[in-house]
Amino acid sequence: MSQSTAAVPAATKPRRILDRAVVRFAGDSGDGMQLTGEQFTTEAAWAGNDISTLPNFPAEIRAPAGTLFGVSSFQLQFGSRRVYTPGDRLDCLVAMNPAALKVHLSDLKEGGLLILNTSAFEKKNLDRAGYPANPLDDAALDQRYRTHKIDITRLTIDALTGLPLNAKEKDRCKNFFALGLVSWIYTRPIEPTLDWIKKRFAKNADVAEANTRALKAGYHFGETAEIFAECYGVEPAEMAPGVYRSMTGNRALAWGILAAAQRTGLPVVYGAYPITPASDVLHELSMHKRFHVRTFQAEDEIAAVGAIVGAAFGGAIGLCATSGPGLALKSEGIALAVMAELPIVVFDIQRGGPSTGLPTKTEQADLMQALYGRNSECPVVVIAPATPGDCFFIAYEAIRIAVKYMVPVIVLSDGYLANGAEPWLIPDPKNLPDIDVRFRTEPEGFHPYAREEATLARPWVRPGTPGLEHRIGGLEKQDVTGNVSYDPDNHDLMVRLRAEKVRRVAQEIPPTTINGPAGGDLLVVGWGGTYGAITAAVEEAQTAGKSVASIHLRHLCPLPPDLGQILRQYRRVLVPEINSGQLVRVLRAEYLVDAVGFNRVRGVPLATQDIVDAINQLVESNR
Amino acid sequence: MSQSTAAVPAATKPRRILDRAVVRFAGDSGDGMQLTGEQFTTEAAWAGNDISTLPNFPAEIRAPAGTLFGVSSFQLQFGSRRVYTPGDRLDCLVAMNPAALKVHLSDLKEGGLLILNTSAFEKKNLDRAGYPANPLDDAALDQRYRTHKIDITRLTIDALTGLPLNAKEKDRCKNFFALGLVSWIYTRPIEPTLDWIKKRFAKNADVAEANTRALKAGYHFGETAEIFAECYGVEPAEMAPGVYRSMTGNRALAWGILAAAQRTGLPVVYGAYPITPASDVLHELSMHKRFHVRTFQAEDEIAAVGAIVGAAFGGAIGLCATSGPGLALKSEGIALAVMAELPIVVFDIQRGGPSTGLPTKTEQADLMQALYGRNSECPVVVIAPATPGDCFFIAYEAIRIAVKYMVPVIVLSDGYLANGAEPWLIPDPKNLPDIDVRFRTEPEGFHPYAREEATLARPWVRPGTPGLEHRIGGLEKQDVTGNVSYDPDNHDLMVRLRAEKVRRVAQEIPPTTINGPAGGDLLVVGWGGTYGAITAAVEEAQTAGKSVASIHLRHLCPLPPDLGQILRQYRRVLVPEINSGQLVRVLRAEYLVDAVGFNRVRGVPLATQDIVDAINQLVESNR
Amino acid sequence: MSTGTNAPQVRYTKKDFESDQDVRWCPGCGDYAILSTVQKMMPDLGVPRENIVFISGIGCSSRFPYYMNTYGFHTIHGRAPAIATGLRLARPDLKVFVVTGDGDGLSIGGNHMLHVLRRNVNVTILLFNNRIYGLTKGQYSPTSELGKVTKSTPMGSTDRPVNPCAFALGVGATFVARTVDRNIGHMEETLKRAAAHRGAAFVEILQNCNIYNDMAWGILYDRESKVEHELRVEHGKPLLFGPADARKGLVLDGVKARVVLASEVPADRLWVHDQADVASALVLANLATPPFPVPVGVLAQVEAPIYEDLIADQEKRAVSDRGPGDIARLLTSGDTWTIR
Amino acid sequence: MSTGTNAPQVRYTKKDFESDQDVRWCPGCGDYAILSTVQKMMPDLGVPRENIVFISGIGCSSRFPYYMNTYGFHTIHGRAPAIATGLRLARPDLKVFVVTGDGDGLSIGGNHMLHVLRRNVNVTILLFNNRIYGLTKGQYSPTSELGKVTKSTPMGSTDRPVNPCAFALGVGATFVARTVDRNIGHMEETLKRAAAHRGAAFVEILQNCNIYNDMAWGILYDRESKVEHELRVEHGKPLLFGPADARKGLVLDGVKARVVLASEVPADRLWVHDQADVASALVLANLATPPFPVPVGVLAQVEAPIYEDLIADQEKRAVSDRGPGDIARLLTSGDTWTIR
Ligand SMILES: Cc1ncc(C[n+]2csc(CCOP(=O)(O)OP(=O)(O)O)c2C)c(N)n1
Ligand SMILES: Cc1ncc(C[n+]2csc(CCOP(=O)(O)OP(=O)(O)O)c2C)c(N)n1
Ligand code: SF4
Ligand code: SF4
Ligand SMILES: [Mg+2]
Ligand SMILES: [Mg+2]
Repeated sequence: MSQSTAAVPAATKPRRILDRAVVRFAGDSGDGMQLTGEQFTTEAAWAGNDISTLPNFPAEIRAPAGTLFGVSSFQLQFGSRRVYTPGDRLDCLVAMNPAALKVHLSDLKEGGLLILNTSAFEKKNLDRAGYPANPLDDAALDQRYRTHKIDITRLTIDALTGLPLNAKEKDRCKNFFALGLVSWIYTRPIEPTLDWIKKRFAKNADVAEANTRALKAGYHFGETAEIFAECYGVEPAEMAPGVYRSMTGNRALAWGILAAAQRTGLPVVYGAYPITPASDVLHELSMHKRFHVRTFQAEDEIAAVGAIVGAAFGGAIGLCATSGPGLALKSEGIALAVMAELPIVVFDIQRGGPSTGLPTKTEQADLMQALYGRNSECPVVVIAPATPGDCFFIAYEAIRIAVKYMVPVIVLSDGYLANGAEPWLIPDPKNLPDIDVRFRTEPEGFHPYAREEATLARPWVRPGTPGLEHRIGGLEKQDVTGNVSYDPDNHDLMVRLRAEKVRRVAQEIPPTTINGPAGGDLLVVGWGGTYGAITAAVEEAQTAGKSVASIHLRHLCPLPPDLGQILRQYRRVLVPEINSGQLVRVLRAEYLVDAVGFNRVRGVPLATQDIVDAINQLVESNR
Repeated sequence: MSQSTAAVPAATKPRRILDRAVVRFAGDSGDGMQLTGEQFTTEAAWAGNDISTLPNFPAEIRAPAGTLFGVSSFQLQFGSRRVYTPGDRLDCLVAMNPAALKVHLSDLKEGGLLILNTSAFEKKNLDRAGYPANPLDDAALDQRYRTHKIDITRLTIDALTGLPLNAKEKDRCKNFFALGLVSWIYTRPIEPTLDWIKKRFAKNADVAEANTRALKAGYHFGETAEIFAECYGVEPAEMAPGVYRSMTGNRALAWGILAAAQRTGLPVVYGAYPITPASDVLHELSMHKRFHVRTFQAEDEIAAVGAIVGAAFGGAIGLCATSGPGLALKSEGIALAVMAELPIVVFDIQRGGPSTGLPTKTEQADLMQALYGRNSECPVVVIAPATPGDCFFIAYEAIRIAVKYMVPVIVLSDGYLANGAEPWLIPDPKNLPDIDVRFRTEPEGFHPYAREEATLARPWVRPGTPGLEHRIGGLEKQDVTGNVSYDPDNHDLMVRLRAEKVRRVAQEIPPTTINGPAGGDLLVVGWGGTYGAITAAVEEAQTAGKSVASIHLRHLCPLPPDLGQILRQYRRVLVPEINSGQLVRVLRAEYLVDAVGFNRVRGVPLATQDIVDAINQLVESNR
Repeated sequence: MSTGTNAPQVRYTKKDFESDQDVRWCPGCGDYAILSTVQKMMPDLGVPRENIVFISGIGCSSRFPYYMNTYGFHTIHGRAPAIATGLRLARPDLKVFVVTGDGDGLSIGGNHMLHVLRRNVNVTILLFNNRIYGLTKGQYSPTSELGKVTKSTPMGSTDRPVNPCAFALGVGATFVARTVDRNIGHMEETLKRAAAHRGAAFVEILQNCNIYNDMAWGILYDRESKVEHELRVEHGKPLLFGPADARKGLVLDGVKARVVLASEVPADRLWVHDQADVASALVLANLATPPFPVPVGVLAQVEAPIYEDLIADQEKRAVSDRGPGDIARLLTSGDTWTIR
Repeated sequence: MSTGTNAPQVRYTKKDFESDQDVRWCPGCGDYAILSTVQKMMPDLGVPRENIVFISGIGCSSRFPYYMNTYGFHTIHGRAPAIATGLRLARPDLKVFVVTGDGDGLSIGGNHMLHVLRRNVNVTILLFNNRIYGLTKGQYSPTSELGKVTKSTPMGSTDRPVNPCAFALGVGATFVARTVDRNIGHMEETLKRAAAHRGAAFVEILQNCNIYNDMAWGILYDRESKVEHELRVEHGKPLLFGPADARKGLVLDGVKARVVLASEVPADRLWVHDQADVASALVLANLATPPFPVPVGVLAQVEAPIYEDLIADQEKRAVSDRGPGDIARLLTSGDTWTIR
């Protein structure tokens, strides 16, 4: 289904136009909050808004109903201007039970819209959430927020009278009621959801009917119930024309791989060992065997990376995705690819750590591990996507660099990018850059470690090529011949060559885009998934008249050639990261600039407002 | 056997007194060069010299005789002043066959003493060594060096006439002839070797007699043969009074562990997976079960580190040693100990890399891996010994810090320290600092993650303690209770606490000793096994009137509290390392000083002269 | 029980082994029954609670230690056997359990499992086999059947599964048993015997993951089907199964097993289970279902030296032969010289 | 041979498979004989040299690929089976050998070995078992006997050894054989059969490390002793060994084997080797020496689907059902909207 942005439905109550809104749906794991959020995202997308989303689910599979740790939520920001983040504080919170209220209330703005499903606020749920008294009776709630206590469960069941479903099945439709209601409040079109229901439940007409009725009932409840005095509109954003789709980071990664597979015509061997939040890349790829992607669910991460090194030796594209603990286990395998100078790509979807840490939460703390987490001098290329949709391009880019330079590439995505979604302008695959795969077949003058001048790449040889039989391995190699060598000067040379090869990848980096003035009080430098929050914060500071600019690094090793020059044009440099200060150390060491970090390691994206505050503080302190 | 330094034997030929001498014995793997070198070391030690040694053996177990890659060598420097390194260039080279000559000749000083075993220079050996013509016939050899062509093999066999040994057995004694000869040349006492032979071959009188005769024959050959006009003396060095022994780094590590075991009275679980050059620590420890050291040869490095984490959980001292590739595999286990805040010590005996690299060669390139080679923010303490004997104290110190702070400690030794030896003033174990082990037994007010104020250490509890039953793990912990927690602010707090705990270890670091003026043109900063080369080079530069000082860092994380202050007292900072510049990056990032590296990654110790050159260059360039 | 230092002072009840943590498995998960059974059997171990340690890896199953009011350590994926080995070396006085899953114990942790079993470390290993990766939301595991459709195998798995009991026997385990989450009595009995074994005891517990692999062991759940497919093996007893009115048995032709109607062969022709015979346990473990039933119970139990006992013996011998270690003496042993 | 794309153009000789690298094993090492035998059998594979790849881990044994004039990859310790699996997935047209040691393949690499065998990846695995870590200079290995004194076990090893063939059979290997470095003819025959097997073929080669574990297999070297202790197993033939004048045989009592004088039992009472019967191979592999002889030859060979074949089938089916992948179509599939 493809179609143009829908007209927003006509509303009969007064409609106030907003720039943007931040909405969070929260409830029990079993309440379908992820689905609700995704559908509301689709509706907003159809309405032409720019969007950013933040799903948030518990580490437990199905935690017991009503518990705090079982709360699942989905947040999105949609707007008529560029939306960079899912938003810091909520304009609207839908809490389907007491636990959801307890966990999320503190994020709601004062005066924000609070929608509560009253029938869930009964003894057992209150106990489980640890409420000694029923918060519905708490006057403070009504004073601080625009609180709407609605018996969503009963209203849903009423709307479904006559349908041949049992009570439990009917109860399960209540998220659609909530969705309908919020759709009305923000005047987003429910057509795409109606459509989706039709398709999804094509084989179960009763359920389709029930969800449809619940959705409409919620919508009409908003329209007719006395309690809502007004509704809101958010105008379409000015977005580049073209065909859009909603894209999550993990799917974008997978599709980027498929694009490269098709462009090169090479088979892809994808070695995987399931790990949150990387597993979805495996799930996605395993559905696309038509692209000659061979997914190998290995016995562990070591085997997964081993297999792709073997595949690369065989002349295929070898890739794997993992998260922090898995990357630790892959160190030795990656190091083998460094020594054997074989092209592999390892995606690290960073999560909270150390150790098992917070498996379902986001973090940016594997940069140092990616740069240095191997024995001895073992350089690899490190790049990172900026947004969910950028994961498509970065995956493609990683493969392009790996095979061009015969070098391992580590891509640092994160839990936020992986699961977050944004409206994504679908690219024309024809416009993607070429991927330069040339297998050597000429025996004359062949040396396994002779190098191409521009890239220092050694030749890639497919076994099966007559006359090019050769042996490589993890022991130090003699320059040119690739034979085992313990010669001191050769070792020193090879250490330098491996480093220089990675440095040459700087040729591939386009000039850095500066968001703001080319010099001034402060430069904010970011990488990875904080792109949105930083950009939003810097734009806000700029609007407030501050002399601030930002740059975003997609290439972390090697760094952009123009970076040192740019850093020196600003009085101060601020590096916000979801870690204890990793890129900032790299920049200080490399350029001797007195960059300072802004670091919050909370398992969640940085708040735009916090960065704004840090910017202001630094700009002020410098006066 | 313990005795005072022996008097040097009387010599009848003229004896020239030298400050120091650098001698290398080189031959086939089967020629017993390691033994010869070790015995000569003992002789020099008895003569009261200060000494530094450098064994160098091939990666192959028993490479075919006569090949270049089968050459084994042992170098030592001995002197009447402080000897910091095994020496750069050789005063004397003993080459037992053509391959040894080919590999090592370039290190001999012009005018140096070259001793060749002529009977080994026959067709087969010349071919294997790749000599188209016999170098014995090469006039250049005689011109550039004081070359002595001696048929050591024949002279040995002649000396053994009448002994009931076959030709092969007799041939095997030729290294003792060479040793006797060199002992004469440098007038080192052969008594300790005679003693050693007696003990070693106590059960084989014929072999004892043969080796004794060979040794004496060599000695007398020097005395009587016309070819040597003079011999040399090296006076005893001024060394602190006390009882000395020769100590290698790996043995010192093992004994440091034993000292800590005895002091604490705790059992030691030593998890090992053999790997060059760490395996000798396992071999040594496995002989000392009387100290309640339980060596566990695990199935791999992951199991080895896992076992010691389990042991630490059980209230024992958990330790393991490995080399670079093994450290990579241990990342995840170390991270678990970081999260569980359990005291473990991991020794990394660094070797040439990346990947399998140069297993028998030395390197200092795992510093970054030790600091950052784990997922997420995962701080550990990192320390490094300066000399072979220092390994004893550093091992003890590592255990002391680990149990005091409940923190993993990584110790970075290297192949040079591990196998190198120095005369070591035997410490009185009673003077070693106390190790503060306090197991919590009081249930009242017990919380697994409550902390001690000064150290931030959490309580160590031995399972088996009634009333303290508790559960820990690798998921993020709630402050104080240690329960699983996904709370954002708690995570941020815990990340900071883990980092702060490591920072507090700075309390343990004594003021940094500055070797030279407290300020000036240049400060040279070193760590690990380059201590000797740097100190020698700086003393040389100082003697030449340069305004240069050096400091040596035994603590790499945290860094000494006074370091930043010291660095700022010099115009330039030079950091020589056997890597591509790791500590130098840390210093630049931390202190924003424009430190520069001097880096040679050749698998061998840095040459003192090269560092001197680098110092001079930097001092000049700065004028 | 070798590992109980003293008989406990108090008689425990099941409640004494329940921790204060909320249990976080999915409602309906087979893990609940296992937890409850383990808590229930604990008092019978005769080991003071503080001397008991549960070590686990990562997975739904590996959350187990949090719920036991003993010492516990929820470690990293697949490494629990190694960690438990180290703990036993440090503390041979403790009773150590390892809890793992088919992924934790046989995929990433297969090697540690192999070695803990062959070394015969004195730990009781409970492997919850739900034939799926539960915690990571439903990928196939090394015990999943060929062709299984899961999140990671939309066209069906292409891996031949490993048989946990055959694996354990093949690497030299000294105690190998199988039981079922829904058979509380049998489970309790089996676990008690495992806990009492001296050496590494391996118990495969067939467990239901009702979310991602519901009824994987359905043939052993449904009453009728269970009678048809469950083969209770008991030492010294013939191998019989099936309904009372059509009782079936196993006979051996050489090394080949065959199903017969019990009534149709002489009683002494029936295969009598001998738990001390590893070879026959291997034949038993390797029987394919169908046509063969699923053997549950103790497949093999043999005696062998315990790894950490041998190490302790050496330590004792070293001390008794040469006295306790003395660092001062060691430092001055061998070649030394004196500078005055 | 499935993996030979075409019959080779030229007839190869042994020389064609010798690389230009100096062989760096110790003089007298058993690895020399294995190398020479493998080089000798290569021409008979009927596979073009450029289509052959040797993958190894780390160890003396793992130096093997350097000496073969084929494609080769000397990888990292223990991981060769995983690397070979990836290579086969990328390139099912290649003939892939894995060379490993008792440490490389059963200590650090035990898990990958387990999984490559159970998956039945089409690789020929040669495990050189010298019961010692050679390259690291003489520590005991997982196949070293209990009580063995080595550098790391001055008072004797405390680990019960693993039996490589029993392990392989226990995890479901489809081809398991054993041969001896000093029995060139038998080795060549066995390796040829292994190389011809469709699926994972596991060959344990008993190998002498004359430096660190000399004569570990001495009972199979010395002429007289060999007659006494070597049991050649051959499909369809009775299991006989011992000198011609006192020929002994194995008989089975149920699952228990027993040694008898061949002359004293009727011929049909002797245990006849059936390589298709994994259970009986397990019994055979588990026989303890002494009193039993050491079985050499192909213990088991069964047919099973090959992992990468199944994957290739799915790929073909996916393409034939829904056409080749088209990224442009995929990108615009599902929900999209247009901004003008
Ligand atoms: C190093 C590492 N890799 C991967 C994971 C992700 N992971 C967690 S549990 C698990 C599999 C669990 O399966 P199983 O052992 O069968 O346990 P179950 O959840 O089914 O009880 C995986 C792959 C991890 N935590 N750590
Ligand atoms: C990760 C890692 N750990 C340890 C080593 C050291 N190592 C090299 S070979 C080897 C054991 C080899 O034993 P085996 O496989 O039996 O080979 P052999 O030398 O006996 O042929 C070990 C422990 C290594 N190279 N890499
Ligand atoms: S996912 Fe499966 S195994 Fe995990 S808790 Fe839920 S039901 Fe149990
Ligand atoms: S150490 Fe042993 S296995 Fe290694 S090459 Fe020498 S003899 Fe062979
Ligand atoms: Mg499972
Ligand atoms: Mg071996």
